[in-house]
Amino acid sequence: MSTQQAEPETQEAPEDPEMKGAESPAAEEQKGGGMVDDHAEKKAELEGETVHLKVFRYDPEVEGKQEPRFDDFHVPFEKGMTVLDSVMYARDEYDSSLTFRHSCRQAVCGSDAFFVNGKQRLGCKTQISDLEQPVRIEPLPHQEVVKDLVVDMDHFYDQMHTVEPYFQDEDTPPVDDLDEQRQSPENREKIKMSSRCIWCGACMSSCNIAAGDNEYLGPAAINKAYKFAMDDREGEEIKEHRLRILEQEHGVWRCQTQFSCTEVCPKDIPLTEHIQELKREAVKKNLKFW
Amino acid sequence: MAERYSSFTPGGTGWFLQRVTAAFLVVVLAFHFFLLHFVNHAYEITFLGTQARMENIGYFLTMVLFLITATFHGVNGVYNALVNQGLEGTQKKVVLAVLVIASLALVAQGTYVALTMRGMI
Amino acid sequence: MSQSYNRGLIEDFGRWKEFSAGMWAWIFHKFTGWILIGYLFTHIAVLSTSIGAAGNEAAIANETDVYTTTLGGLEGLFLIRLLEVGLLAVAVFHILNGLRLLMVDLGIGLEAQDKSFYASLVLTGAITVASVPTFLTGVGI
Amino acid sequence: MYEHDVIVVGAGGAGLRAAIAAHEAGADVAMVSKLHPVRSHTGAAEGGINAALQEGDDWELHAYDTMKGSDYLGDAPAVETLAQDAPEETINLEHWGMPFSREEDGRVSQRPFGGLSYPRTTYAGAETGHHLLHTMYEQVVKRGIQVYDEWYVMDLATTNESDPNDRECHGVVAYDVQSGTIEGFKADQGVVLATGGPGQAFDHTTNAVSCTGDGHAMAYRAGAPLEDMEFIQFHPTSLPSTGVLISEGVRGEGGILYNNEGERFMFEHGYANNSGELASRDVVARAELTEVNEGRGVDDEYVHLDMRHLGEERIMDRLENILHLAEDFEGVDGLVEPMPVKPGQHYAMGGIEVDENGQTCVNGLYAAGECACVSVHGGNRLGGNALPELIVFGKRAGRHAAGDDLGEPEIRTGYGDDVEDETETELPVQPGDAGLDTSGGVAADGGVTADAEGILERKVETARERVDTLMDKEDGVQHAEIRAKLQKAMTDYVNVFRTEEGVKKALEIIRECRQEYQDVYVDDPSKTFNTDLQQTIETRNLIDVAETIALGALVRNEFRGAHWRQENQIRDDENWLKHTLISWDDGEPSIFYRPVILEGQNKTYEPKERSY
Ligand SMILES: Cc1cc2nc3c(=O)[nH]c(=O)nc-3n(C[C@H](O)[C@H](O)[C@H](O)COP(=O)(O)OP(=O)(O)OC[C@H]3O[C@@H](n4cnc5c(N)ncnc54)[C@H](O)[C@@H]3O)c2cc1C
Ligand code: HEM
Ligand code: SF4
Ligand code: F3S
Ligand code: FES
Repeated sequence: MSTQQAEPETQEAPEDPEMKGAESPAAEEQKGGGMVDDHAEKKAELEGETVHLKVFRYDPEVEGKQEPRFDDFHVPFEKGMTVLDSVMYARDEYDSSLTFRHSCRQAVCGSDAFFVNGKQRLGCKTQISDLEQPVRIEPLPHQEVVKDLVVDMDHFYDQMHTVEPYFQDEDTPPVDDLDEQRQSPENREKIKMSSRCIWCGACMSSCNIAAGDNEYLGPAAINKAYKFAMDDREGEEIKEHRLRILEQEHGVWRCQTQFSCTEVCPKDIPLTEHIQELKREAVKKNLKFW
Repeated sequence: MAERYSSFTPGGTGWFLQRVTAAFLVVVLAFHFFLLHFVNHAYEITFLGTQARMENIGYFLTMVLFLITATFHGVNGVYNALVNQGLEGTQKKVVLAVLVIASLALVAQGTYVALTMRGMI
Repeated sequence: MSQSYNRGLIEDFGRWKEFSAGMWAWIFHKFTGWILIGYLFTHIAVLSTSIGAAGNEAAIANETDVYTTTLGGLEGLFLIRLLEVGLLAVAVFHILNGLRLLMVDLGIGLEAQDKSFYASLVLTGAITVASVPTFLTGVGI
Repeated sequence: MYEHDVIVVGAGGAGLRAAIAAHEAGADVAMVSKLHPVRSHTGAAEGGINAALQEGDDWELHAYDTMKGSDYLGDAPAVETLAQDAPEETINLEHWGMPFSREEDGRVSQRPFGGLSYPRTTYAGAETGHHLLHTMYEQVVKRGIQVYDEWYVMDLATTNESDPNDRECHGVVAYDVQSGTIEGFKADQGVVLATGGPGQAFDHTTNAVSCTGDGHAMAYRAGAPLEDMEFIQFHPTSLPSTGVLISEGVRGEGGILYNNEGERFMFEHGYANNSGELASRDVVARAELTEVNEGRGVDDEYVHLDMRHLGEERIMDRLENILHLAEDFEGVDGLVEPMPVKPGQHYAMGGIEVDENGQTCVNGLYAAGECACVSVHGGNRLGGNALPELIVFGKRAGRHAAGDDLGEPEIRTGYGDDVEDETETELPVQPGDAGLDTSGGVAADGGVTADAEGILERKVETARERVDTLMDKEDGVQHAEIRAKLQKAMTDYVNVFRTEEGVKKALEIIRECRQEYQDVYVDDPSKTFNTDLQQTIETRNLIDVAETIALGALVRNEFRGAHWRQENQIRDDENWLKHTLISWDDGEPSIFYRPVILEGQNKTYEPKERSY
């Protein structure tokens, strides 16, 4: 269980100059309703209150949105409300042009990683009551913004694809004899965490190195490779091939163990640990030839 | 992205040596600090004192090795840091060359100094 | 991609308030590493005065050779002493955090990576403070 | 215009499997999906994949269990194909690297599941669907199959002969969500719809926001009938604010349901005196709703599921993930307070009518997965039977579309001489088109154009016009309003409880929604990632699908499987051993029935009392 999600943030209301950006007309209407409270409320007292959202807005085509701004929304709080619920409410009730990706609402599709109060989080997995107000919601940093909270994920997908993310076994036995490959429960346990990745991109966005070096494979892709490299069902040769991909210049060595990825991963995957293990594997492999 | 496969420059060796030198440095650097700031105080340093220590071949060799590892560790660290920030192509080659020359010079100069201290030059 | 908005580098440094332990550790380590390598170059430069000193037996015996006087002179400066304390702090942090990183590399105690960073900071502070008397004895103003 | 041999619409489990199969059969395949493949809702499935793998188990047992579970509304050829092919397909997934849970000897684990006579549910932790989805996507990457992700398919390009059985599907029209460009995708051999469930027709569902029944609606308007749409499975324990599923495991371990008066209503109000909380899904769901309707619900909305008495140790040991779900999605700590739960729409047994090869009555138009109805689930789906359906029938559809010979199907599709027409039921309103727009499924050319490209181009034009109209309109109703109204009507009247009066009321509201939809407009003026536009189009599809669900629920006056009717609370085999089919006839739904096929390869499945 990710403790970082449950802990209330103790962050001051940001003084970002951009933040005083124009209120959207819709939000103003709301404010006219007499619900202006800029100060953070205690979670227990939220019931029946409104939540103050500050949402990043940008649209390359629409005048007035070309220059990024923050819009304020005040949405009525309900018990159990998540960040995703709150932006959906804002969209459906106040401004239908508010754009973000979302689908499953249960932390499996990985569509809705946002930058919430200064941290990469899944909107659907973050309780509003755990956050300081106003809740600042932005698109993932280090990815280009397509519109509002939607970022361009292509680079992330490219990196995922670079590590040859598919099972490779040359001598797969014929399928029709209905015999599965054997795998020990221990080995399955070893790759368990790594197999949970939902491609949300939070880790990549949080990693400073990935931000600086566009070619760095990044924690998610390395973790994906880990899943295969550590799976005993794939032979030694393929494992070596995988390590060769990982130990290229922009591979595992780029990781400077900043741990941000591990901290933000909504699936609690020990990313840094996996990357470090692969570094050791790669060194071990190379030492053999010395 | 396929062209990446051809440009293998495994960074493993550098990474590994950085750790090995670090492990070595912990010991020597602690020793160095302790000896020259706590046992002998820095302000009391004289050429005679230095010379006396350097006469000991073990100490001398340790110091030279210290110099070499520290230089490698430091320069390699700087190089990696720059590469991590996205240094590419010719620039990268130039930086590497400059760093190599600087460290060679540093080690040469340092060894020369150590030898004079030992009174061998 | 049709058009998109790249928020650029401001994001990285503008957001320093949001950095987490591991990122600070990384920044400090880098910073201290660079100071140390810088110092190593200076250090060798200073020590190079021994080349001038060597051979002049009389001066050496009187402790008036270039090497001894230079070092002594420098050590006599309060500023240099302060810088030395700073250097110690830098070195100690780099060592302690370096040990932390080595542990991380070996896969030991990764869950406690933030705690071990704070511990490095606290220890560095403690050691530095404790060493102040040693460093400041006999300083000429 | 893009051109491929086979176009697969949707990249969930069914779509991915179809694409791989078509690719292996040598076709040039492309997938077009409104979500990136790994975002598909297949990823949410937890329980497992039923397959008779072990010694002592047998596909015939699986087929029997499925038939019984379906309340004898499954078609035997389909059910038997599922049971026969599931083992091979499951093992195939294993060979593709799917991380199944393992036994000590290294074989894949299987566990018992409701309604199964043998522990044959193969699983990968509590995230079987996630692994299935990712494993297959990996194979798609490996094969280099072209994926157009975040392309929303708006329409099919189908010829418009008056008899749907003579029509032919030549491709799809899609728009690129990121840029707003509308393009035609020509399919030389076939189009496979794999667009998933229609859960968003209800306001409370375990389905994703993207489960809007687009495939259903497109096929329906192109002339392929929708089958057994009234059969919707409701899960009794979903979290009220999000619909996230709380697994049956909690009740299995001894979790108790309470109403707002603290009564253990399953017993105290006599819903299930023997099995209490562990009665079957539909019984529990109905009980919960009765409590709420009679004013004994908490906050007038839900009931409490309490597991505190199990003790922290046992909870942490067996139900830890439940604690996380309750905490993350409802803000409730299951160790110190009871969890709120209510019934939620979970699965649609019905769908686009197809045969065992996945083909609809429209030539070249296929459907697979939850959007299709072969029918294997009949009146009620057994847990763990949807995922094997994806891989078994996804594969068949893909292969057949790519030209592989799979033999003559036994199941017939479309209107034919074997169907019986609906006669009696009187409808409260005129269902179907309300002069909405020009986007019926078939090309409006009076049947003159035979050439595929021409049809496709005209469809692209229509789609562009449609989008322009929606975008240019300055004022009107917003889709969110209509959608909310529709969902509420469905949940109020076509939910777990269905009365003739209620369903009729729902049909009236659906009609209102249709009328309001004529006035719909898109507020967001941007072409870039316009989700407002996309949802507006989806809402239209939801209206069509919701209407078929309500129509089905109205005509089927019996209680079978998941479908309960107040007026006739018994299973009526004499009159109702038949599928409900609804087809879009020039914008007006027509209803007819096709008898269930109960004759299997070796035996005939005799309807028996469904008791466990
Ligand atoms: C919470 C939950 C748990 C479940 N657990 C189990 C279980 O344990 N065992 C079991 O057997 N079954 C289970 N099911 C049922 C099963 O998961 C689903 O029936 C199945 O995953 C549906 O798969 P699919 O491929 O048909 O559709 P989906 O996975 O929903 O995929 C639909 C695809 O179509 C695309 N699409 C939709 N509309 C369009 C359009 N207009 N244009 C382009 N693309 C479009 C989407 O992008 C998506 O890629 C569960 C379901 C839920 C909700
Ligand atoms: C004279 C002594 C030293 C110098 C000049 C020095 C210098 C440096 C420099 C410049 C870096 C690169 C920082 C970066 O990449 O951002 C570095 C990295 C490192 N140093 Fe040192 N260092 C010294 C001593 C030590 C010691 C004693 C340790 C002991 C543990 C140590 C451990 C490390 C480690 C582990 C790294 C790698 C960090 C990483 O990039 O992941 N260093 N050092
Ligand atoms: S590793 Fe974690 S943070 Fe990164 S993409 Fe996967 S789930 Fe998201
Ligand atoms: S944040 Fe980046 S530096 Fe490494 S530990 Fe994670 S990949
Ligand atoms: S909506 Fe799917 S992960 Fe949040």
